Amino acid sequence: MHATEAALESGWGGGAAPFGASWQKTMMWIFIVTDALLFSGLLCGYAFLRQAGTMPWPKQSEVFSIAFIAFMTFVLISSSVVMAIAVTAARLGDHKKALTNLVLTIVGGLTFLGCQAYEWTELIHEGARLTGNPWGPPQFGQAFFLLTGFHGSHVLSGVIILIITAVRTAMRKTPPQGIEMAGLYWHFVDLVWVFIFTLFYLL
Amino acid sequence: MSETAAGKSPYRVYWITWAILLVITVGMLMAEALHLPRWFLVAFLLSFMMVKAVMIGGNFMHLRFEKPGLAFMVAGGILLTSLILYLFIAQESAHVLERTIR
Amino acid sequence: MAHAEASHGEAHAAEGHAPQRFIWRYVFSKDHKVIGIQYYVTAMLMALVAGLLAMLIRVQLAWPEKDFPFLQKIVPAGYSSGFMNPEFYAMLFTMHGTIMVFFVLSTAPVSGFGNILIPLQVGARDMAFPFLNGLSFWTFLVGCVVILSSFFVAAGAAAAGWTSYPPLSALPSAVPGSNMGQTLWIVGMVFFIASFTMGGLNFVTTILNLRTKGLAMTRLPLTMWSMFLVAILGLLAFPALTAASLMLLFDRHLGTSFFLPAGLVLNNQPLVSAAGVPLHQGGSPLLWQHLFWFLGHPEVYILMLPALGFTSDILTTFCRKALFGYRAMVGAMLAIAGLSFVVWGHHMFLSGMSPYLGMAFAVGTILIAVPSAVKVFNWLATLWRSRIQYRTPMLWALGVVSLFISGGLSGVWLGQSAVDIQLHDTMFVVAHFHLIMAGAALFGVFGATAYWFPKMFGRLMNEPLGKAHFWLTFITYYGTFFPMHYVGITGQMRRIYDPYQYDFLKSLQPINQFITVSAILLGASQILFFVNFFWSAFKGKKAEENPWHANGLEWTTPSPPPHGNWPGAIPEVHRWPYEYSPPDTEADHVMQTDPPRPGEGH
Amino acid sequence: MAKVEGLLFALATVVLVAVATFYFTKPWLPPLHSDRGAIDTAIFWTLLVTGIVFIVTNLLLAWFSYRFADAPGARAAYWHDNPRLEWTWTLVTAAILAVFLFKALGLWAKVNAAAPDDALVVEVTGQQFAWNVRYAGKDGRLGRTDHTQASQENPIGLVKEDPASADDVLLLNQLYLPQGRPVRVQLRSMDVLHSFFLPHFRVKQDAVPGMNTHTWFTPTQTGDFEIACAEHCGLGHYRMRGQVHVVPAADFEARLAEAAQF
Ligand code: HEA
Ligand code: HEA
Ligand code: CUA
Ligand SMILES: [Cu+2]
Repeated sequence: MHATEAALESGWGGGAAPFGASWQKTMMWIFIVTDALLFSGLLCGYAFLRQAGTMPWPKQSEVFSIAFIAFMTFVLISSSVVMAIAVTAARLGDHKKALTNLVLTIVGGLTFLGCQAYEWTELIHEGARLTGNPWGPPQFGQAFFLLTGFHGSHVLSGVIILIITAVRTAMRKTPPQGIEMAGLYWHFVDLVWVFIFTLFYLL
Repeated sequence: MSETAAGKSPYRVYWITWAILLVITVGMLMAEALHLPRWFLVAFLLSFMMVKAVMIGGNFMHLRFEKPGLAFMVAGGILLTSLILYLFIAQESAHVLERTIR
Repeated sequence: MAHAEASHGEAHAAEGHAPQRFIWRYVFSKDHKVIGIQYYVTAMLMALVAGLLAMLIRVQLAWPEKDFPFLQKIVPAGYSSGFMNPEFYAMLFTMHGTIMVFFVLSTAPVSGFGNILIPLQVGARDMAFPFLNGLSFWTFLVGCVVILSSFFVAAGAAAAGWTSYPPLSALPSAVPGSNMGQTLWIVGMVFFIASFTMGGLNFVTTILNLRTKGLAMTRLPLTMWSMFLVAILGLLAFPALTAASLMLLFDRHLGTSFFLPAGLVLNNQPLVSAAGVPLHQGGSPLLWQHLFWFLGHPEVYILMLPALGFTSDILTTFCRKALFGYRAMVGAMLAIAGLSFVVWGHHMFLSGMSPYLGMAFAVGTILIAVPSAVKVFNWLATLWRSRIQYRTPMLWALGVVSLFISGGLSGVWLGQSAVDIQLHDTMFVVAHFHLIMAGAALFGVFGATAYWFPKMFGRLMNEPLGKAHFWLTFITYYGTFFPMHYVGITGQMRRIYDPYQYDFLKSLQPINQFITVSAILLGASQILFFVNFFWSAFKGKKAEENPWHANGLEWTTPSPPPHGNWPGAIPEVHRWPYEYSPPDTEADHVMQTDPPRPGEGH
Repeated sequence: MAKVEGLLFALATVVLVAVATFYFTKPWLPPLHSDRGAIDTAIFWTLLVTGIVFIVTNLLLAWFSYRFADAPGARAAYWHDNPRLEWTWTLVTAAILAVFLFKALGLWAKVNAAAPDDALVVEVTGQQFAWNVRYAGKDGRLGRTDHTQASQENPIGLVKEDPASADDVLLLNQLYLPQGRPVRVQLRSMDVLHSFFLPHFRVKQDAVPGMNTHTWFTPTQTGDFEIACAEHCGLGHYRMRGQVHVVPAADFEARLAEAAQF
């Protein structure tokens, strides 16, 4: 069986990490896959209902302040950059830089959540409800609250994870891989936003 | 890692990515404002959405620097499953719309 | 990272498995074997509940016109003046199906045996992340409690079928069980999914990263392949149901319209607000069906694949013969797992889905029979010119082959969309899935239990009792579910509280009574299993390290394996696990860990 | 001992095959009364082929389990690969299934083809737990419905003001059909999912709230048959029963008018 021999050579032969990643990191990646599919399921439901609807879908730019959403996007992307810097700094042993950038990431996350809270309040003020809204089919409001709410809850849990990581980093208890894993999750949350931003706010 | 080996700051790649992401985002917003034909807008936005995803996944999440197998596993798992969901379910909405009682 | 990896196994042995107090060792354990047994026993108790529900279903289908005052004494809520209430019947099949599918037959083989076997068969000290593993069990237990508690809430348990199709499941007033019971169903399912996801993460990572040296993927026992695939199926498919469950919860409690269209009228009352505005608008019941079955069909293979894996391992051991076509077997499993994502629409041929889409799904459905056929033929070829030792596990494995054929062939009927017009939602479907899912998968679990009992409890199960249990179950199983084909072709619908309301079904009562008698015998036969299980666990004959003379890694360590699984170093692997009766050796089996023989191929 | 147990398993399997096959030769399908005979033919061929596969595989299982039971001094063969054999049985199975698939898709296309233009149109609206049957009447047009007008007396919310609704014929749980004329059944549901099932006509189609679904067929013989609901729709699902009356085409109008009197 030369397939076996090839496998034994390649890292798939046992006693090694076939993806070149520790089990912790492999597990994190697989978790990201399933969690991404959860959003995929929600987005699929949104796409279905939007396309099957008989009422015209509202023009997003008339409902949302797209500039404000763009700002939120900016905040999230920037927080991802500082997160990536923190991860690399931790790996290079630059402890102080890692910690500073972690804190910056948390600030970014909190800013994003603040913006989202503001956005929600505004829209609810203008009459958006889960059951209906002034602009179009009820599915518009439903999808909005479900998608952004679910994403927001991910941001929130990300911030909590980051705070824990930061505190432990300050106490020098987090190994570089710990920061890397928190980082993976954070970037994932950012990645999801890219999709929601395009598919819900722009399309 | 490779970046340091080249003698540049190891953080450079993140800032470059950041800049590209921002440019793309601004580009997407402008396309939105330009009243382009719908099909073009959709294609444009979706393509650049994917570009952004690749930038984040590759550079921030380091998939570019991992073994290709990992990237295939992650991207394949998410994209294939989502594609099935989309092609078989979301596209079925056309049929449902046609049959909807108005 | 890399060095953490290498020391991982040893670190586990030292830190995770030092002797601990009883409660940490057996209750909040992080040891995969203990967690596996916890899962298994919980699933057994759930099976008892769901099995009893099945008995009530059967009694009702046989004698709907008779009153049963003693049943009323046992379940006062379900009966009035000795007759079953129709809504109670709906709760029975809903809860029977839900518990059996998710809390019994996804749990016992996957979470139960998966946990027990993965580290033992891949040569690891424990699962990758023992804490997550423990957490997964406790999450599962909460799910069990939630789903069972729904029997005791006002208006009773969920009653919309295990598929929970809205609007029935979304409108609290559509059926009594659609009240609190349905909410608990959703919550219970979310706990289950969370638990299964945690388990799945552990399964995949452990099999990928913690295999011992020399254990290439191409040398994994088929049980491990099945666990690997099952975990992947779960991780990819369950999120769709989670998403759908969230939407259903929103529809039920927050007034959204994900699955609820405009124009609903319930009990001649239009569902409109006081101001005359429709309460719901723009949703689609079909969306739920798609999202549910997107999970639902991979889910049925989650039940099936482990049994296919067990069967291959057991057959070879007791045939003393190498597995025929290992690569084809793995390929078939991969094909089944892959195709299972593009067939779900066969549950929806008549749902109002586009007929073109129906065609696409019919193609996938018929295709999936090809790899299934490969499995059957390879098993038969394994039996050919073997040397069969009739121990209890072997009997169960033969039972799996038999039931997989019987149940699978009726799938080929249903997969032809036009034939499905007559058979959809009749007892024919019930016959199909009880033979293949309830039957083959359950037999696989029974076989695995008898086979790996030494690794669970260090003892052997009682053979005469085990064989008696097999024969009674095998005969009554066919007696119960084979005649359902006939009943179904005649047209008896499923989920019918009283079939004999219909003239064209009146003649079926004697057959239904036969089925019921057989089902009760079937249920009663399970007492043998419970007795055998608990008696053997405590009093059974002590087992040696390798009582069946099998080849796998799990047989190279004492029964039961100590904490940390191998007293010494983890052995290295040199070949596949099916090296039985090779011509160049005296013994009729060569352990996976035996050093390579001169000139050996694998 | 192993021989005895092997024999036992073999016998049990043979008995299973014999009994199962015997009962499958009986005519279980309810007698056919529509033009959908092709479904019966498909069922027949499926039964035949899967039946042969069932018999052959089971008999092999029985034979092997007896023939190769352990005996003193026996040793199993070392034989675990034969690509030619494996490809053969895979491709043969695939070929058989491909034929099935081809046939099945053709039949499916036929059943789902558009109804002929001269088809009689009947609207059937499912409701917990009854079938509301409606004919267009002389003007050939079904009146508008509006669910907000639904009530005890007007379960489907027929809009009385619509001129087209004046001559609509409404029946409850009774469906009259002319013999030999294609009928297009338009399905709707007021509340939850139902499934319109005519066992004697090989007809089944879900009724989905918010959606129009339909199916068409031609009744071929006169007589009275049952309508069943095949989709779980609540506690009265089991008694959501109706009747189809297939009457000679010439009598159809009269019988319908007579039934509408009630
Ligand atoms: C373990 C679970 C399991 C498995 C493995 C299968 C396997 C298959 N199932 Fe089944 N199915 C269910 C569980 C399962 N099913 C359940 C639970 C339901 C009902 C859900 C509900 O509504 O409540 C259902 C319902 C169901 C339907 C919908 C029926 C309806 O509601 O109208 C269909 C339709 O296509 C179908 C098809 C198939 C097919 C083609 C296979 C194939 O994979 C089978 C393949 C196997 C073989 C074919 C046998 C071996 C092969 C040979 C011996 C070779 C030669 C064969 C030929 C040449 C024909 N199944
Ligand atoms: C995998 C699961 C499974 C299993 C094992 C069973 C087992 C049985 N089922 Fe069930 N059944 C379903 C899954 C299952 N069922 C589903 C999904 C439905 C559809 C529900 C719906 O329509 O919504 C259904 C519906 C259903 C109906 C149709 C109801 C209707 O539509 O009106 C009937 C009727 O006869 C029935 C009968 C039985 C009987 C007599 C058994 C007997 O086999 C029961 C005897 C008891 C056992 C065999 C249990 C034995 C096991 C142990 C005691 C211990 C085992 C230990 C471990 C597993 C660790 N079942
Ligand atoms: Cu209507 Cu069942
Ligand atoms: Cu299926």
